[in-house]
Amino acid sequence: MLLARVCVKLKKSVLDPQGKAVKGALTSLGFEGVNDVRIGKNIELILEDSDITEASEKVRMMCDKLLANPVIEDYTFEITEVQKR
Amino acid sequence: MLLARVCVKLKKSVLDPQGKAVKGALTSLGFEGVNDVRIGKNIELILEDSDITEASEKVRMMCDKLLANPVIEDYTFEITEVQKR
Amino acid sequence: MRFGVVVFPGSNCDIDCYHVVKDVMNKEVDYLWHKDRLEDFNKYDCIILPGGFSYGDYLRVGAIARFSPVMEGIIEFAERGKLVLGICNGFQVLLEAGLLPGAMIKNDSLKFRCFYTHIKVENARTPFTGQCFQGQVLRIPIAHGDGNYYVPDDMLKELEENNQIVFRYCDEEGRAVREANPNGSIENIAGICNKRGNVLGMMPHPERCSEEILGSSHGRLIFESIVRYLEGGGSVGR
Amino acid sequence: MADREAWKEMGLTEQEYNEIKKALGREPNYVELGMFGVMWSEHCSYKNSKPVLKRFPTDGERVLQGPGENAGIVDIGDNLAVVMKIESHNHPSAIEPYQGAATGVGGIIRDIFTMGARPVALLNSLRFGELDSPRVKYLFSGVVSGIAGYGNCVGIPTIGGEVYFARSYAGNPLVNAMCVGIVQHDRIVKGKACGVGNSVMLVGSTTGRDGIHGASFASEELSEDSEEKRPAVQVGDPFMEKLLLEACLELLQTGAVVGIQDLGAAGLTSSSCETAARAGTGIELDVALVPRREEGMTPYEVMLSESQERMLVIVERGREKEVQEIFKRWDLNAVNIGRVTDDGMLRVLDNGVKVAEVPALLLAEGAPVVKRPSQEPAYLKEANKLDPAELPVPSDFNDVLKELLASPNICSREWVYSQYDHMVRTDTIVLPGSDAAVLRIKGTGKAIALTADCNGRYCYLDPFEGGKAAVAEAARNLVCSGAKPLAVTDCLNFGNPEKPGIYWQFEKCVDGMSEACRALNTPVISGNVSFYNETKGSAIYPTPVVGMVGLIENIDRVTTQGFKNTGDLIVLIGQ
Ligand SMILES: Nc1ncnc2c1ncn2[C@@H]1O[C@H](COP(=O)(O)OP(=O)(O)O)[C@@H](O)[C@H]1O
Repeated sequence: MLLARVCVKLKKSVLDPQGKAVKGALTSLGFEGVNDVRIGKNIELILEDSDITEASEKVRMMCDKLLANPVIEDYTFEITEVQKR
Repeated sequence: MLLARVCVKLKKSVLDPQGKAVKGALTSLGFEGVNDVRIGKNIELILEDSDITEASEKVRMMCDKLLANPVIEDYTFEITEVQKR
Repeated sequence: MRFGVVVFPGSNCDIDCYHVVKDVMNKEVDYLWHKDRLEDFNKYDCIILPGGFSYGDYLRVGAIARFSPVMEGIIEFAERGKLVLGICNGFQVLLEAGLLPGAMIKNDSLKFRCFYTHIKVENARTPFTGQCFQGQVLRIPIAHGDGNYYVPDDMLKELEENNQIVFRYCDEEGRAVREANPNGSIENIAGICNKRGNVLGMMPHPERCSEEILGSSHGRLIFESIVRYLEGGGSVGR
Repeated sequence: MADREAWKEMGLTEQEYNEIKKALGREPNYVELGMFGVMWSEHCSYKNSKPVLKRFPTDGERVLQGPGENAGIVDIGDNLAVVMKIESHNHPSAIEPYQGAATGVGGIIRDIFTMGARPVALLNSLRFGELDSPRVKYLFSGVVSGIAGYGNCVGIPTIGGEVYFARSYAGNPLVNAMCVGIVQHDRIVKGKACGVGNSVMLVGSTTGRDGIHGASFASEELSEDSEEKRPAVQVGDPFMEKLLLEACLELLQTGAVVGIQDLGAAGLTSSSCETAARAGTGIELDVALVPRREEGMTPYEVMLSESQERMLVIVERGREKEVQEIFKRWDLNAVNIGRVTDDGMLRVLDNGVKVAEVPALLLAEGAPVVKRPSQEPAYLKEANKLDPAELPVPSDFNDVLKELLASPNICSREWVYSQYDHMVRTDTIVLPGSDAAVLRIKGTGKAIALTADCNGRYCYLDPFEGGKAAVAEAARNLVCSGAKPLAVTDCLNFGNPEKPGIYWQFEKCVDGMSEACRALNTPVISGNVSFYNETKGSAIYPTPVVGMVGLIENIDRVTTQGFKNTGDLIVLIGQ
């Protein structure tokens, strides 16, 4: 079994209203020195594959097709082996 | 400057409707062997701090207070140094 | 008798609640600004946290609003046994603030849903439901994207044992069947109260159906219950 | 100094470029060219459509504001008026359906509260390809959730609209959003920069690089490389809009505001030159004072940015502090970026250094009007050959009926409108699902009915009759709800106007609509034109969407669809 962790983030130039609101909230809660907050998605997939190279190809396709929206988002991912669970 | 990456995930016992939908969509797109999908948040904070230990304490407090809801969510985070940007 | 309606940034049912209290129930009502600290508690008998999208519902529904200055006072107000009613987003804020147990996640349809539902009164002995009869079916609309109520099993048991489940989604006949559940809520839960019974959270909008011209006036029963309860000197009938 | 042929890059024609040079008496610089590029695009200047739009009847005893302002206004008595406008966001929605539709809603809401009105209702008119392609499904569900995501959050009920599916829209969906507001007569505000010396303030969101050249983008056909050329996608922040809406309405109560206008297409450029041009004044502003979201932005980028949720407010000199205080209460920015001048120029400074100086009127209204050739298209004869009398009679009418009812163009729209909050504000007394939605007006015994309609297929087969039919259908929907139709706002969606056949469709539709509007005494008080709705050279059906408001004087006289009692008489009226 493999675990793929996909991180989907808004592109840098794209406004992140959520991040802005959270930054404001942290500041008004008294946390100082918070310069920037960006909020993205974290997608964990459990795959039945065993070959990491093959799985990488597959995950990349999943991201391109469905998991990320290329117009406004970028993604990165990493794949690790896990025990069957 | 420090970059804190916080991963907020739904607890295992909580049903994840979004993850279920994504799993279904991946399968109908023809991706095989997707056993489970869970969707969480990925929160990136740029902090003006320089001391990682201190910053860890701060980020933990942010998570406990605001970033995660302990009834339904778990969190993990890691902190790295970054260039001023 | 005086009501307060909280205005968070992003509240949008504040005017609707205000309208019902003032123009339908003919009671005194003030808006309570989120930045103000609530000091003059004694002035109010019931505080309503209205629906809407406080702080855009960013991060998690109700999560940021819960830290508004006004909330400190409201928590204390609730602890003193005064009435607090959270509707929709107001319910979500009460959950985040810990005044009610559990949490809200996305509707199982993953969509915002707005339509009339039926709910069954499971506990007619709260200050908010005294004018309803046990098992009464109310026709009342919902409008939310995150109304899928969740509590861990042990807390659910506690809710049941303490009679804290006040409303469940049901069909026209009052059966809490799966098809009648609009959002995936655990056990079809549509509204709960705290142990003491003075804090109620509900996802459906009673203020949207308190006048015949709007298609249903069942929501008025909630406001009438509050008024009667307060007129009766504020004793919980249980 | 401009690069050689930079004007081309900005979407200007050689003739336009020469006009600019002549009017300025010199070469325009890069910033100036950029400003002309957006302001003289079809989207902002209506250069292809202006002469034809003049054919609409725009006057009437109830009209308080016709076309030309941010929205039109019609009187409904009791010192109250309805403010309304419809606008397209087709191209952005084709690229990013959720954000495209959401920012379309945001823009139209700002057009309404800019006039001093409280927005009370949203409608929309949508067209997609047929639902058998995954791309179309993606666009459809993305657009609907974008509209929902924005309107629901701002707390304005989305009470009506229409959705149709036809091949011609497959690559170029239509997303038209309409907003309706209520205002007291004495509270109407206009987008005018009056009073030399008054302050020009920018309020609301910060400015980023989003949507630069969005207006010129909307004035081109979608092609394979649209994806490449496309401006950074604008992301809507409905929460910010809600705060901006409340703060602006509160501000307008103070009387400190002389004029106000939202920053839509072409951002700071259009809002500043239009407010100045309307008042016959000039504006001097300094881009260095504009609060930014991104570092290193050039004056060009600041002037052209289409970041959402921003407004330009012209404030009486000396009262800037009041503005700042109100905006601070709502946790919003309000900064003084310039002042009204008497020289008719739009002067842009960067930290005090002049970077652009052009006549505001020239920029706002000087685009040379283009008279396009118009010719009846060849397809019409072929398409109208069909003689319905020759169609075979179906053997089983029950089957046909079932098939019709199951068609995506006829079946229930509940999937769509149940995602919209259509009850917030507790005024919706006839919910979606009927002919027109009806809103009560609290504090009066009145109600208004609203609808948006168009049948693109009719317009394709006969643009004149189709245009007439769109107006007539809207009016019938209102009348069936018990309302007297009052006024129209329209969104004219067509293909490439440089093609004579398309231009002919456009003219005929407008003529047909005009005739119907005259007959029904429903003047056109506002509207929007969207050309270049084509993919790979093939145009959409001509789709002139009609938004109409009607008045119900006595709220007890509202009628709804559906039979009421057994034994009631059923009567068929009409021909
Ligand atoms: N895009 C939409 N947004 C909101 N409501 C819609 C939309 N499309 C259709 N509706 C609503 O669904 C109902 C049926 O629409 P439609 O089939 O166009 O009706 P009609 O043929 O009577 O004009 C109407 O109440 C209409 O307002």
